[in-house]
Amino acid sequence: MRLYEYMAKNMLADYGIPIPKSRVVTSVDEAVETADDFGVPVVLKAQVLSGGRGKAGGIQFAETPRIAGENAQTLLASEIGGHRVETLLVEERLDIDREWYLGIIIDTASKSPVVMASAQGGVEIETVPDRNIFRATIDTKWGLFRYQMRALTTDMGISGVAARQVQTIAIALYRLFRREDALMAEINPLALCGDEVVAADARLTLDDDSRFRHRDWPDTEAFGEIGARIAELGLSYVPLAGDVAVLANGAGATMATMDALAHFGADPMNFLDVGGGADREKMGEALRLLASTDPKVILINVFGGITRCDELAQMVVDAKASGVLEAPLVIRLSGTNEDEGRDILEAAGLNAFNHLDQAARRAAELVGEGGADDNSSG
Amino acid sequence: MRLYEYMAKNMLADYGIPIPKSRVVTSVDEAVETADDFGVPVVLKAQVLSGGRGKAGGIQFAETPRIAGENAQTLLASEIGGHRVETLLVEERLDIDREWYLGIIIDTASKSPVVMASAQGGVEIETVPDRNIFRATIDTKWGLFRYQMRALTTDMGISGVAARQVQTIAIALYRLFRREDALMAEINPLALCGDEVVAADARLTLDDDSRFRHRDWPDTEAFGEIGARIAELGLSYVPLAGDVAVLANGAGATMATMDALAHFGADPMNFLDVGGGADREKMGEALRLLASTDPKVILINVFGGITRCDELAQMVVDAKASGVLEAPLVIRLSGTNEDEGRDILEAAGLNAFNHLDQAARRAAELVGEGGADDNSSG
Amino acid sequence: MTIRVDEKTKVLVQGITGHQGAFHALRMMEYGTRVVAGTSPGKGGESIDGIPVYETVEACVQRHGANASALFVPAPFVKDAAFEAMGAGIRLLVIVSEHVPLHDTLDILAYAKDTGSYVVGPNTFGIIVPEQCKIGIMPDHIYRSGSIGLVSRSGTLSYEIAYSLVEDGWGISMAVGIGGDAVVGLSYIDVLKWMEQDEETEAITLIGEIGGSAEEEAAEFIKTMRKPVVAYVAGQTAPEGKRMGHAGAIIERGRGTYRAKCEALEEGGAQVAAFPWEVPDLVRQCLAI
Amino acid sequence: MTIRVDEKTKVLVQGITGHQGAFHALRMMEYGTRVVAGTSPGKGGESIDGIPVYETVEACVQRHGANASALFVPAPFVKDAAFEAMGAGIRLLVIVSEHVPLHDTLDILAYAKDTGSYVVGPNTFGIIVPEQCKIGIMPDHIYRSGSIGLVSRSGTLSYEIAYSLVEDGWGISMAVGIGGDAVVGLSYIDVLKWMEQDEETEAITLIGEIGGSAEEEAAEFIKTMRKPVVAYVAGQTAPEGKRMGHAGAIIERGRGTYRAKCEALEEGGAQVAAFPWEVPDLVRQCLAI
Repeated sequence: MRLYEYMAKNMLADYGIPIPKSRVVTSVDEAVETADDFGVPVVLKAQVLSGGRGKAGGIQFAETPRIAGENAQTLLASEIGGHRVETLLVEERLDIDREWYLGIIIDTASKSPVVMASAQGGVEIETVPDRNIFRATIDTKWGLFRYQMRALTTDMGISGVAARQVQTIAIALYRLFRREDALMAEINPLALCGDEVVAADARLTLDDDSRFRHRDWPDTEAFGEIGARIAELGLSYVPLAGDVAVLANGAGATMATMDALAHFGADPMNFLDVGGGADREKMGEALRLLASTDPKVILINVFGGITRCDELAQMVVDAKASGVLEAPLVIRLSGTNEDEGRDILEAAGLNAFNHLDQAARRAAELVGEGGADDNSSG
Repeated sequence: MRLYEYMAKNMLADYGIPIPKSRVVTSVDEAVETADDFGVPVVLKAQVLSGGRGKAGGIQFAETPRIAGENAQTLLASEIGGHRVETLLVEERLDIDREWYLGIIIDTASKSPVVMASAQGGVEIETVPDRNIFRATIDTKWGLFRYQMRALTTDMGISGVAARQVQTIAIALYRLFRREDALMAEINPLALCGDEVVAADARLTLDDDSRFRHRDWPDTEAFGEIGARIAELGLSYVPLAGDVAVLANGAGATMATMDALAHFGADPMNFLDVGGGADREKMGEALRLLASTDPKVILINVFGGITRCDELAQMVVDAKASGVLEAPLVIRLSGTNEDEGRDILEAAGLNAFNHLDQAARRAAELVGEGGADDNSSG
Repeated sequence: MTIRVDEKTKVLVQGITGHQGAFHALRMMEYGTRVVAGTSPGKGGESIDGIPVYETVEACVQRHGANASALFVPAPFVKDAAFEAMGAGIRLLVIVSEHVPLHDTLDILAYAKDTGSYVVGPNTFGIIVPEQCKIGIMPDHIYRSGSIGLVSRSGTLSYEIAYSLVEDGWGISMAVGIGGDAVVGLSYIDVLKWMEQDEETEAITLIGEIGGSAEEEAAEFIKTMRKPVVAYVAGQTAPEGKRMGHAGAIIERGRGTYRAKCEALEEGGAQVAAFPWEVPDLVRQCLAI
Repeated sequence: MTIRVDEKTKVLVQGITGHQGAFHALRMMEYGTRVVAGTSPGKGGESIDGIPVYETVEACVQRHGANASALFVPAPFVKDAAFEAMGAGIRLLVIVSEHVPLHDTLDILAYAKDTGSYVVGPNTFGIIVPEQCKIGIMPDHIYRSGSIGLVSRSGTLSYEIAYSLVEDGWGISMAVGIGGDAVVGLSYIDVLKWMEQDEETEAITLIGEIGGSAEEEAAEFIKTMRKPVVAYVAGQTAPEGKRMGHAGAIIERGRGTYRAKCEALEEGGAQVAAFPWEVPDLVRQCLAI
């Protein structure tokens, strides 16, 4: 789960990391009032999760409350990365002397968190060469030590009080990283303003799998209403831009299905991974939701492992019988209880392919044909 | 630093451990009011640090607010273990079904915290044989695991919901133990009341050396005003019941000085360990405070290591010159800059022994003689 | 202890009274695996299909000599269960459970390193040596004993490919799921090393996915291997995952994409299939040379 | 690495710009110890009496080959400094600093175990091999080289006894302060083992105190020793320390008292002096036999 900037900053503040004076607003009036209260030049920042916010015009400076109001008006009417801007963060405008980068992420190779820091902060950090990004691997048994950060701040060319502040902020950020089950924690830029070091912008991604021990977390992000309902079922759903709705079991198998579709000239419009152990009811509900997105073709690719083919077949037959599946259905069924599954489908007038390539080819053909129902016509 | 029961329980509650409903009171009126508010039978518990509080009458039950007032009157006028009772904890009276013991302490041999638990809780825990006390050693790298506590609750014969509660409480207690730098954390009894497990009494000892990272801690206990002022100097002072005030450097040397005094028939009335690196000013101030306790004899035993004999000698000469040292002074001086120290003392009309046995013998003689000033007379 | 399991391996099932645990404990027994005991806090003393249930792993080790564990406990309890197993001396853990918090996995793997334990998973379908022993949840009837080693991050995709290999007349010497999570214990390399030595194995099929750098690291090792490797990487057309800020980009530095993985594997000397159904043919070609 | 230090040991002083650090770094150099470098955060680049000061231990190791460290940093920073030293490969740490939080000491010792490091202290006066090398704060002029090994929890008391031994004509092969805190790294036993093997040492003086069980544990080891041990335990008449609740009583179970320690040491075969001034005579008796 990615947090909005204002949520991320609040969490940083909870761990003692200095953040700019700020307020969250959702209307033009609030923006004007806030700028007036602060009594200093402010910056208005659109609260959206997509990257490249700055380049998309999502950050506006305002010298006066009046200009803050104008900017708020523009921002609140805009879309960034396909998301409507509904919330703004109004902050005092910082007088920044230097900008650094500070991030913590899991290095999957060493299976350890790693701190990364650079003297070249700001939005262009990804173009900074590796030799100018300093790293310290953290042993989770012991945590991040100040001496490790001392080496990093020395490498970064920071000294004195600022160096100690950066070290302290990194240690606090690592505490947050562990206690809040973060997957990624990033302060960019970490700004030196006079003699104070402040988190001018921050990104946090938290581990949804740890939600059971963080009852205070905000709700997860979800892809619209359908995504939210599928997430409630514990399944995984991603909307895309093509024509074929894909239901498969397992992330690898889902990707292979998409690859096969593309090979035969069709694109998925969304996909639903029912994973290893979903029960029939859940899968049926998910299939109904998928059908409600109005696809040209529905492609079901299930290799029965834990998921049994007969259960899957019965689920499809029930859904079909309920009349919600209007788009043509292409089914591929193999593995556990394959024969039983095939019998159930046939009894209901449906049939299934044995191999993925056959099914993907047929789905692509159906898109080209404009979507006559393969099963009911066959 | 030992915490009073009410402080300990508040800290337990901060870590999510259930404690009885309670309120701290310092007057009879408050006790009556609290009993009235609670509307149930209560228990009044004298807040003192000495052990054996129950046997000394420091715990009183009251069925009604009127009886609570009477008991408060008695308790607030009493002394327990030499300490005047100034604070009471008024608690709802628990209906206890079973009493267990749960404690965490550092095992100095394995250099690890160890959880100890017994199904035989209550005040008589020290008489419980070792085989009925179950232990789990904690690896501080990983913390206390529920599976370890599961083994302990199984050994204790606890099952079901109560077992899970005891496990959860132990894990919370260990978290407190680490985060609050405890030296000892003890819940005794850990009480089963219906289907709830509650910390009916608790003891906590925190590590004074970690005070720098716990700004929220209450003030340390100190032995009266003199003890408090010496503690401010960072030196260590203990009042006793004999006649000789002892100033020495280092815990081992201080104990050896006391042993020697006892050997020659005298007892210390207090001792002051100036440790390894105290400076002249601090030691002078400490010596003046020690003199103000009105001892029969003052025995100074310093082996110069980091502490230099000349500095010590000058300190004594200065203190003597200021007129505050009324009691006869016996000095033993050896080690670093011994000759220089001896010269300084002689120039001021004082002298010093070379060996501990000589000095201790002389101090004991002076107590017998009623305290003629050895130095000014010699 | 090695990752090689056989009919002598004494398997313990942690979380044996749960829906999944009970179901798969029985499946494993039916397949011939020696499932000697199970644990389920609060249910010690019961039994599941004749398998005794205990409160602690300690008891399973002491009374039944369990030396491997399959973990089916719910995600919030996996860390505790894994530490319990390792603390009791178990040195092969197969963590089937999904949705284990990543930070818990980090701790489990750090303790595994300290204790010299092998951890397979989390989020793995397990290990199977066909016709001898399975520890996991794979549909065992699709496997036949043979000479092809199989290692995969993905469950279903590996069943799919095992099935197509068997359909094509091949057999499987051993199939190992390293787990679908971003961080897992046993790596491709650990498995490849073992298969390179294994006398039953003649060729290896490696099944990867986009994301992370595990396939790139495996590719480096494949360079040193004598036995042929056929690889398939899923996700050629998958949408880019949610990026982990700049930090993600910095740490990946271009690795993790379909193209990067395929190029690395080819450079390492593997035959790379574009689609799962191409794998059997490529295996045939490799072994024909 | 061993605890034996000599004129070749390359010593680093952590906290070298502090009052104590600077003072004792110079004393050590004057005694002949090879003090090669020091650290002091924020003061890298300075020098103290010609000793170069660095920001990090890493630099001291890489540029000067430091292989032992004396820690003089204030108590709140000892944990960080000790981890830094061990992380940089230093395997002998002498922690002179007092008032180190006990939980920090636990962590330091756990990391020392993981890395195979020797930690002397905290709250130690250090190690001295008279006329060769000292790492610590002892008043070195009182020692003379000779055949008596000396190990103590207490600083001043050990100086006192070393002084009385030297005054009586004996010399010291090595004196080691294990530290005055409740939990310390190097134990009496570690030192006794070493002295039992050391060719220079003919007899050993062990100086203890009431509290804890270190002397009782040492007594068990003394049973196995060939060389004579003379012990003195301070605190015969000391007031009982503040008791650590029932937990303290349960874990001590009667150990820790003056009587328990003396009895254990006598049973172990040590000669026990009732007062410090009796030690030289007892040493003479032991070596005369």
